[in-house]
Amino acid sequence: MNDIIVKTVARILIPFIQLYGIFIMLHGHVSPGGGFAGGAMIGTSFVLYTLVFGIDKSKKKFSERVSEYAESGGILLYIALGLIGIIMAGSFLTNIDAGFPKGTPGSMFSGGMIPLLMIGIGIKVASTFITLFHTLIEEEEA
Amino acid sequence: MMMKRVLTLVLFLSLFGLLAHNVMEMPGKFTVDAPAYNDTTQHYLDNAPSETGAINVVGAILADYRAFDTLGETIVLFTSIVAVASILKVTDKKTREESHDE
Amino acid sequence: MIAQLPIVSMVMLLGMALIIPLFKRRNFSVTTSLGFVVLLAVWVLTLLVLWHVRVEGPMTYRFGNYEAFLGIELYIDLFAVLFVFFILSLIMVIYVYSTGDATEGVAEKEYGRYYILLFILLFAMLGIIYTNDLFNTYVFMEILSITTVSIISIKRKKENYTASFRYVMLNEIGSLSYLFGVALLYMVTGYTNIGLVAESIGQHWTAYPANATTAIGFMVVGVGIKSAVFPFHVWLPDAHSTAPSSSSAILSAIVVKVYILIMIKVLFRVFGLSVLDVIPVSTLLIAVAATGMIMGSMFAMAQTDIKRMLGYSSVAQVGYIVMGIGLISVLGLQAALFHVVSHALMKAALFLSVGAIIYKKKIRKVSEFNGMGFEMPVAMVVFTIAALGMIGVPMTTGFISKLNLGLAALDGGQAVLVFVLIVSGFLNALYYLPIIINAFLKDNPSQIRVMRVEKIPKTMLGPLVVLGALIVYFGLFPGVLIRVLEAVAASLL
Amino acid sequence: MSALLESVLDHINYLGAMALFVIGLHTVVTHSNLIKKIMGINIMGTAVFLFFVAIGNVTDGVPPIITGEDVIYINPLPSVLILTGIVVVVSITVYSLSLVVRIYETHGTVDQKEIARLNDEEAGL
Amino acid sequence: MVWLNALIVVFLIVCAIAVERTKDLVSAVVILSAYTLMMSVLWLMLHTPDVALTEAAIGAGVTCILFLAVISRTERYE
Repeated sequence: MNDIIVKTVARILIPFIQLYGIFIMLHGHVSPGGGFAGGAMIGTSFVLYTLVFGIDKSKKKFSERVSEYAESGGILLYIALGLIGIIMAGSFLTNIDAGFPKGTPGSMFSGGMIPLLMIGIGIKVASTFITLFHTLIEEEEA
Repeated sequence: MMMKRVLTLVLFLSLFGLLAHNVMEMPGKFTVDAPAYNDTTQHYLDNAPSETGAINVVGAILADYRAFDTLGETIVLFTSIVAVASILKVTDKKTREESHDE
Repeated sequence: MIAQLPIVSMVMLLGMALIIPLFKRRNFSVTTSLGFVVLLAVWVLTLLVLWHVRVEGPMTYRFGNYEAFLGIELYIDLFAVLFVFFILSLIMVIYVYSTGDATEGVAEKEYGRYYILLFILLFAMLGIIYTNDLFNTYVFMEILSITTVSIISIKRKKENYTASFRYVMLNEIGSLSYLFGVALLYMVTGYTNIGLVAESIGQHWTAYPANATTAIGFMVVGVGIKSAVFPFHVWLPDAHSTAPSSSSAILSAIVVKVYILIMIKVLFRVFGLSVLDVIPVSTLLIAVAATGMIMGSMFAMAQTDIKRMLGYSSVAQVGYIVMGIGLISVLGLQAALFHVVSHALMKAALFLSVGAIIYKKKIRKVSEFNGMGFEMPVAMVVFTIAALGMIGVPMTTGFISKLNLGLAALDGGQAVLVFVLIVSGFLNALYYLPIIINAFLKDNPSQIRVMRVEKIPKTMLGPLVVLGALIVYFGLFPGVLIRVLEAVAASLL
Repeated sequence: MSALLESVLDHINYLGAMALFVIGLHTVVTHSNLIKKIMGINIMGTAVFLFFVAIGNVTDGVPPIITGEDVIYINPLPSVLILTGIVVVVSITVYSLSLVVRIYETHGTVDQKEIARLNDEEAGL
Repeated sequence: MVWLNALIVVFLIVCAIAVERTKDLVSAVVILSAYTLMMSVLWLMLHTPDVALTEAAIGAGVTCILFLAVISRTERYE
C-alpha cells in the first residue's frame, strides 16, 4: 500500500493509540480498563503499522527476539511478584501483606502490585497479538 | 438431506425450549437481594480499597484477590503462541517438504 | 514450609517451560536432562506432600492470604495428592521414553516446543487436581486443551491437522458448556469455591430445582465430551492415533483420566449425594457407560490401524470407569479409581510398545504384526502383558479392576452390568488375542524372514519394562492400593 | 399474557444468552465450513459471557469504582471471570485459525465435507 | 430501558443467524464484528465498562483482524 494519505494518517494516529493503550493499562486500578484492554490496543496499533507499512518494516520495529523476551518476560515478572509474596508473607501472589506500598486509594501510585501486574499482563497481551498476527499473515516463500 | 436438516433444527429448537423453560424458573431481575449478591460481593465492595489500595474493584479482584486466575490466563496466551508457532513457523524448507509429502 | 510445596512444584514446572527457549541453540540433551531433574525434584516434593497429607490430613493453601470466599484456594487431600503423584510417576516414565522417540514425525527443530508444551500440560494437570475453585478449574482446563491439541498437531501431517481441528472444536464446546454450568451455579450460590458452593447448594437447590438440573447437565456433558464418554467419543480415535507415540500415551493414559477426576469432583464434591439422589444422573451414566463398553469394543474390532484400535479400546475402558462412578457407592467409586490407575498403566504400556514397533519397523497395520514376537521380543512381551490386562486375565491389574467393578455392580443390585462386563471382556479378547497369537506363532508371509532381533534404544526399553512390571505387580499385590483408594472413595462420598 | 411478557422481559438477557448459545452450537455442529465453525465458537463464548454479565447486573446500579458516594454497585466478580474468559476464547480461536491455514495448504479446501471426501478417495486408492 | 435491552438482544440473535447463513466469509466477519460491538454496547448498558472495553478491543478488533488475515490466505466463498 503506497498511499501517502494512509501513511501520514497512520503515522499520526499510531502514537496516540499507543499512548491511550498505555493510559488504559496503567489506570487499571482506578478506572475501567486494565492490562487486557490496554495490551490489546497496543497490539492493534502494531497491526495497523504492519498493514500500512508492510511486514518487513514492522518486523524491524518488533523483531522476533524482542517478542520472545516480551512473552517470557511478562510471565516471569508475574511469577517473580508471586514469589516475593511467598518470601514476605508466606503465600503466593500476596499484595499488601507482602509489603507492597498501598498508596492513597484513587491516585495513580496506589494498589501495591496491581499496576505492576497490569503492566506484565499488558506486555504479554500486546506482544502475543503482534506475534500471532505476524505468524498468521507470513506467507512462506515457495 | 432436507429431512436431516429439519430434524437437527427441531433438535436444537427443543434444546433451546428446554433451556428457556429452565431459565424462566430462575431468579429474574437482579437486585441486591439476589442470591449471587452475597457476603463475598459485599466484602469486595466494602473492603477492596482498604485491603488492596485500588478503587476499581474489578482491577482489585483481577490482580489481587483472584490473581492466580490471571496467571493461568497469561499462560493460555503463552501456550497459544507456542502452539501456533509449532504448526505455522517455517523452520526450514526441507523439514516442511518432508512433513507435507506423504 | 510443607504447605508451600504444591505451589512451588507448580512454579518449578512453569519455570522449566519458560526457560526452555533459552536452550534452543545449545545441545538438546542439556534441556532434556534438566527437564528430567525438574521432574524428579517435583516428584520428590510431591512424595513429601503425600507423606504429610497421609499423616496430618488434608491441607488448604490460600493465595494472597485471603479467606476462601474471597480468593482462590488449593485443597490438597489424599485424593488430589495421590493422583498427582501417580500422574507424575507415569509422566516420568513416558518422558524418558520420549527422549528416545519424541521424534516419531516431529521435526527436530520442534523438540524444544514439544517439551515446553509438555511441561505446561503437566502444570495444568497439577492445577486442575489441586484447585478447589470451579472457575480456576476452567482456566486450567483451557490450558490443558490447547496443550493437548498442540502436542498432536506438532507432528505436521495432514491427518494431524484435521484430527486436531475436530478435537479442538469439541474440546471448546465442552469447556464452554462447563463454564455455562459454573455460571448457573454462581447465579444461585454466589460462590465459585467448591466447598462453599456445596454448602449453599443444599439450601438453594430446593428453591431453584431447574438450576441444579441444568447446571449438572451442562457440566457433566462438558467434561464428558473431553473425557470421551460414549456418544461424545468421535474425536478420540483420530486424535489419539495420529499423535506421536509418547503423546498418544499421555493423552490416552493421563489427560482423559484428569477430566474423569474433574467429573468425580463435580459430582461428589459440588453436588453431593443429596442432589444426586433426586436427579437420575446415576441411571443415565450407567446406561451411557454400558453402551460405550460394548460399542467401543465393537468399533475397535473393525479397525485395521493398530493405534486407531487402541483409541477405540480407550472409549470402552472409559465406559468401565464411568460405570463405577455411576454406581454412586464407595465400592463403585473405589473400583472406578482403581481402574483409572490400572487403565493408565495398561494403555501407556500398549501405546509405548506399539510406538517402539512403529519407530523401528514403520508399520501400523494390525495384519503386519505377524511374527513380530521374534523380531522385537521385549516390546511384544510388554504389549502382550498389557493386552492380557485389558482382557482381564488374572495376575494383571485389569483382572483386579474388573473383579472390583463386578463386585460393586452386584453390591449395587445391578447384576446386568456383570453380564455387560463379561461380554465386553470377551469382545476385548476377540481383537487382542489374534494379534498376540499371530505375533508369536505366525511368520510374516510378506517379508523374507530375517531372524534378527531389533535393538531399541535403552531409553525406550527401560520405560516399557517398568510399565510391564508395574502391571503384573499391582495385579499380584493390589492390597495396599485398594485400601488407600477405598479411604479416598470414602472421603469423597 | 402480560404476566408472561413481563416475565420474558425480566429474563430477556438470560433467554438471549441461551438462544445465542444454541445458535453457536448449531453453527459448530452442523456447518461444514471450518471458519464458520470457529465463528460459532466465538458466538457461544459471547453467549456465556452475556449470561455472566446478566448475573452480575443490578438494576440502577453503577460500575464498581468506589467513589464514596451512596450508590448501589453492581456485582464485580462476574466481570473478572469474563475478562479472563474473553482472552481464553481468543487464544483458542487463533490456534484453530492457524490449523485452518494448514488444512487449506494440505487439502486445498476448508470445507469439512470436501475434506472427508478427499480422505475417502485416498483410502480407496 | 428494558425495551432497548430487548431490542439489542433481538438484534444480536439476528446477527448470529446472519453469520451462519452468509455465504461470503468476509461479510460474515463484518457481521460478527458488528455483533461483538453491539454486545459490548449491551454490556455497557448493563454497567460493566471494563468488560465492554476489553470485548471491543479484543473481540471486535483483534479477533476480526485475525479472521480476515486467515481468510486472505484461504478461500473467501464457501
